[in-house]
Amino acid sequence: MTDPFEPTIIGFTCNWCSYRAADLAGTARIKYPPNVRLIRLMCSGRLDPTFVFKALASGADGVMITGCHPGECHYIEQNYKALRRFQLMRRTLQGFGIEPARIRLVWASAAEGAKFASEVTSFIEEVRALGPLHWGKNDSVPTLTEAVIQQEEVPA
Amino acid sequence: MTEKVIANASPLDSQERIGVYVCHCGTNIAGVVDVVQVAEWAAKQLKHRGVVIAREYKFMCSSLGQELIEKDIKELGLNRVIVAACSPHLHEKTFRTACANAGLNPFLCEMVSIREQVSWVHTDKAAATAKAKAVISGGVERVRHHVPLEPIVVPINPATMVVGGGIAGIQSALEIADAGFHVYLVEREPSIGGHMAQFDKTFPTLDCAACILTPKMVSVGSHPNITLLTWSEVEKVDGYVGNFTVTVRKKARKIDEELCTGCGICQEKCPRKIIDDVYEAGLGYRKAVYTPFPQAVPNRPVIDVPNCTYYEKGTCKACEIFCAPKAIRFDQQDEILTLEVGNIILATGYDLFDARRVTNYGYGRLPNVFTSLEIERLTNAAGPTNGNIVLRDGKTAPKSVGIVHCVGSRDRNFNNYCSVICCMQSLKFAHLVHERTGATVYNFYIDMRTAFKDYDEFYQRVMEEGTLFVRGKVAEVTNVPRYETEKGKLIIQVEDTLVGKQRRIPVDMVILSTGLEPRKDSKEIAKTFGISCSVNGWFIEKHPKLDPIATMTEGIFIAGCAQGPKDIPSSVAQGAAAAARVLGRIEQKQMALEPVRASVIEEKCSGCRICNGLCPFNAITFHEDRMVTEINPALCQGCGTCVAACPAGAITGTGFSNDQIMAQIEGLMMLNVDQEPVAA
Amino acid sequence: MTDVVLVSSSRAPDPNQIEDLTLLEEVASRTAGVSRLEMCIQCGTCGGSCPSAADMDHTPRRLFAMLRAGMREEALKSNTPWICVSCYHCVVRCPQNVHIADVMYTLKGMAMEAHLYQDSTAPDFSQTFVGMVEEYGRSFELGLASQHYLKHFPLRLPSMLPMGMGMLSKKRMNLTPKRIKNIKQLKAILKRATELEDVE
Amino acid sequence: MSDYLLYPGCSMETGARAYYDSLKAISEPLGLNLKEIDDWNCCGATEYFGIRLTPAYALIARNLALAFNQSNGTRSVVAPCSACYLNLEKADYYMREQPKLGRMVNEALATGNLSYVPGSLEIRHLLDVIIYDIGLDVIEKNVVRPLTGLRIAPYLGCMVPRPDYDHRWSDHEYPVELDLLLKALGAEVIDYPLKTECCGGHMTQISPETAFEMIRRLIATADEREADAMVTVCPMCQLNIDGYQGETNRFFGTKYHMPILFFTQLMGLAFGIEPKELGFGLELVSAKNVLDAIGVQAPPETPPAPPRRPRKPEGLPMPAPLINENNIKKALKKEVTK
Repeated sequence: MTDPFEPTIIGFTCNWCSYRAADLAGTARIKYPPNVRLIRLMCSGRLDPTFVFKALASGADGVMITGCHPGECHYIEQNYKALRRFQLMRRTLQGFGIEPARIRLVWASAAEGAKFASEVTSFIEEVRALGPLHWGKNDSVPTLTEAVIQQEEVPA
Repeated sequence: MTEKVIANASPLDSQERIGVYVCHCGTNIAGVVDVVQVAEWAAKQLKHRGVVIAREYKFMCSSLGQELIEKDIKELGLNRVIVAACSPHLHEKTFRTACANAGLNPFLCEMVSIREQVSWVHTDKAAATAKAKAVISGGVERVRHHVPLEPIVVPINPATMVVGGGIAGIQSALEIADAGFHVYLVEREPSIGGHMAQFDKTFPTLDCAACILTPKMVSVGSHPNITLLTWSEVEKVDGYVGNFTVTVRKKARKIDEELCTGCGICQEKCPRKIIDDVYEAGLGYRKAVYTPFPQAVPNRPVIDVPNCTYYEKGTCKACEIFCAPKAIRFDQQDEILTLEVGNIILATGYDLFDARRVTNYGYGRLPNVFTSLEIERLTNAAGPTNGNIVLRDGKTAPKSVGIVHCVGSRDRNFNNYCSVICCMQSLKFAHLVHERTGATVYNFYIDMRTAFKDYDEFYQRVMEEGTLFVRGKVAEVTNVPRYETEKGKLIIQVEDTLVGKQRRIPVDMVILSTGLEPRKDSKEIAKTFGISCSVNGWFIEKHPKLDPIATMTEGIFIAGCAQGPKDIPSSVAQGAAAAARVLGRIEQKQMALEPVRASVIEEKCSGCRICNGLCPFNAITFHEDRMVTEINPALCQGCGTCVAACPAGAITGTGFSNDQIMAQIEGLMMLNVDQEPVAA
Repeated sequence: MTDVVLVSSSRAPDPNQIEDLTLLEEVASRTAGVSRLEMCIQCGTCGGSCPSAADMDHTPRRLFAMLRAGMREEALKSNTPWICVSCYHCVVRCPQNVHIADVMYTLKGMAMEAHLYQDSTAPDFSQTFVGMVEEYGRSFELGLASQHYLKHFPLRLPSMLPMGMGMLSKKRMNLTPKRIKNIKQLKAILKRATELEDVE
Repeated sequence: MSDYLLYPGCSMETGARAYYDSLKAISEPLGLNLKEIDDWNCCGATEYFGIRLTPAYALIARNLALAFNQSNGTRSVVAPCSACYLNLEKADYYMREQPKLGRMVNEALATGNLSYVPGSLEIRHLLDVIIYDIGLDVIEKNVVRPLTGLRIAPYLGCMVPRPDYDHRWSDHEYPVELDLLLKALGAEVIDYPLKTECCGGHMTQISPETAFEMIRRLIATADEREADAMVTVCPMCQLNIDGYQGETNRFFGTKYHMPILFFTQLMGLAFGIEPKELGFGLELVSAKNVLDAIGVQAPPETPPAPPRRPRKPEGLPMPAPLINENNIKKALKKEVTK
């Protein structure tokens, strides 16, 4: 028998909110699947879209981008830039013929360890459902409407 | 030796010699992650990536653990260190210091978290161990691209600015001034004192607010180290920690403060009477030329231009005619001051919730519904009624009074937070009303919150005095009677939740214990000073528990209600704490800043200016002459947004460079580790 | 050494009532929109606001507490939902934005299912009303009022007569119900809706 | 000419004929073009929700679906009846808030070859449209017979300003829209604190005693404040206070005579339209006194304006009300310019 598909997720966290949320999830011993591997940035605003493509191209099946809640960014408003870039990346991915759902943006304050864990878990399940990403060789392009709906799901 | 190690440190010359240190953290990590296997794996599989030694140890953060690392650096000539243990937020400093002790540049040490992010959140040991390996491999790849960094050292200007002259600001200013350093205290109103100056008694001890506040105000006014700037507002803040340049607008008082003796004749003679909705909370009157209250500091009046007859009609000048020292200056203009300070303390306080928004409580519609601040003025001996608690008619004393808690607080229709002070304030009113009028007093509460020293004792005392407590959020206050007994009264309709029945309680006077709100303009203030606000508008502290005084912006501290609702003791404590932090800085004369900064490689900069608009800290300037952008390292806070935005890749972010992140991604994906299946 | 008097509880608690902790969820899931029932802080704003609270056996607040405690029978027996006049005072004042009025509708439905209401007046009225709507697509005061009063307030009928006659003579009531054109369509839609709800 | 889809609701054809007649009469001068939804059905009032949820919403949604199909251009559905207004708006809102409900309702509608996408129509109450779309200035222009000297208690009842899912009203408890309208007609509007209290609704059928007490409070307060009449925007309120006033009097042994009219009837009067065209005479508690009051054209006397600043202010000053005519009128100006 073959092992079930275990997706690998690269997660980008900001130093002030979401990384601390991840720490809190740990301190509170909240469990989530081990499929996610985190990278710490100072701010979600530091997220260069190429990081995301690099991660997917290097074999990651999904990328999770996390930052402070809008209005609570420790650099005042840089997480809004992350939000804009996120929208852009989804469209770009679609151009590549990759499901935009393979990247997710999550706002998590330093107090939201539980939220962080549950978002990770649900994202892993979502990516698991999408199946392994074979960068470039992907032909299952989602319909525009689906994409639009997903766009609308982005937390404001 | 030390020098040698440093010399080897740059990735350009020779190749990396990396030490990997895996911590057991007792069983915290070792209980889930097979640390021994991980260490062996790292030594073997990452050898070709420059790992010369990999160790595991019970407690890496212990002095023994640290010595282990220091020893290896010296003996094996390590020029990179990876510590796989807890969160860098816990021990990064510890291990960086250890490296520094061994003569290795501290920024060549990287921590990866295998506790908070592995052993504590995962149960499957094999998977957790595999992830630990991936995380370490990521760290190793990253650290290969680290370069030695020197902390940025900036001098600290000993002068300090305190914004807001309420009790918190006053406390901060006095602490610093008494320590012998100069303070600029900026206050928007004509006098310092803030809300506390409006109060009569203070809970739980009931000492008179004026009696304890006035002396402090006086010493601020007379202190040689304090420059008091009332009737003034901060317009612009440039610079960075240690070297701020603050632009302050000193609004025209229309009075020559030097000549004025504060005799008060001008106020006496001014024919124009205006409702004073600041100091007297709309209950009393002041003149068009006024000092808000007798103990005002400075004791200098201001002319309220929009309401002054002279500015309206061009005639009157009553004040000028009677002013002996000839201190009236109708043509006086605003002054713009530029002040150099090293640190700034924000103590801008709060606004009172506008009770008219709760239309079912009838404030603004039913005359005998009052707000807490109005009652403070009514109970105050210096207030509009000389301390007589009377109905809106100005004479009748109430026989029964209902005090409503949580007005505008703990309510999703208004503010969903607890305003902290209302329970105690309501108990205080209950006591004062009972004492001064002998009226029957009701308190309507959802939950009684009397958490601090001597507070619950005060609650007990008010109970003994016979105040009646009803557990239930008041549903409405109406003047429409249903029964004879209700005629001519205000009826408080509420469910007595402990009885489980609706009650209608007729009273003469209703007191709304109105909650606290952020200043209407708190978001603009935050923008001016480059700090962040919660969604509600309270200033965000650096850490909710471990650093409620500093902000994310170096050199800007917060105190008092600007950070969140709090009572007088807490405000004073926070004011003093902020002062202590500033004094610490001043004593050191200079401070080191994390060298996580963005910088522009001029050759690469195309002058496209895309980055120019992105920086909220104004660290980016464009040089028209050379058509290139420059980043001021001391202003830069290191968020990296511009780095990510530069299409030419001309901006580098030290500590978080593209190379480092890209390498870490490859590492996490185990791309450089053959023989090892990408396990998850 | 003082005497210790042991007080024994009069009646052992009924296990069925304590166990039923699914009740709150059930009510929430059967309510239109997002009920936020679990957010109630028991402040009593609803009970204080209610214009007909005097005639309720439990205030809404207490009723919600009973739902939390899983006291299914007491809760569904309560006359509170039936006395609710849907004036939405509690809804707009609730500091937790609980959809109180809609929860009351849910409780009516559950009470009817479980046949737990004590007074049949209200359920009957709703049934009759809905029956007519389902039959004609329109409501029909005269038929409704007369049927209903005949059944529940026969003694009040005479004194109500003048009003009835007044309404009739002023042509403010129809003698015959009016039926919509496409009643078939409506019936089909309602039938389907009912089936869908039953599978849920 | 602004076009709207009209959802009259059952009572407009029977109990509240006066409302419908007067509405038709004033539509023309107001330039209000109302197109009745063809083959609309009952909204289920407050009765259906308690029986079965999905059918209740399907019943309402059928009307929305029909309206959408028949709407040529306009997106606005106008309901003169409070309960109808609330139900239509509620269905639209909850189908949005809870997609599951939306799906089930649409599945049911499908059997009748209908469907409705929540949010595609905007549900408005007649008063809202008249105030915010037509505007007070247009109304003032039409007034030829100001209701001078007529003391009116403005009564909205509960379901218009609450829960107000789309925030269309100045306040949940003390909205000023009706007051402004009546003032524009020249009437003297009394301060009526019970303006959004409940009339008892269907309690007249379920627990008459409860209902009578609620009706009594309303009439008693209006009477105590010397109102010549109450004015309402809701057929149910009118029915309860008019139809059951006699029974309430009997029940409490009181002798109140408090006519209650629809705001459209008073608009018609002020516009100079003949009373019988406006359904006067259909009320059980005669409103003759109202007509008499208008018949006798007392010259409009303007009350002496109080001195701007009293020499010696008496008592303690009061804060200005938060929602006052001025800032509401400003809001209205904006609406108009928009």
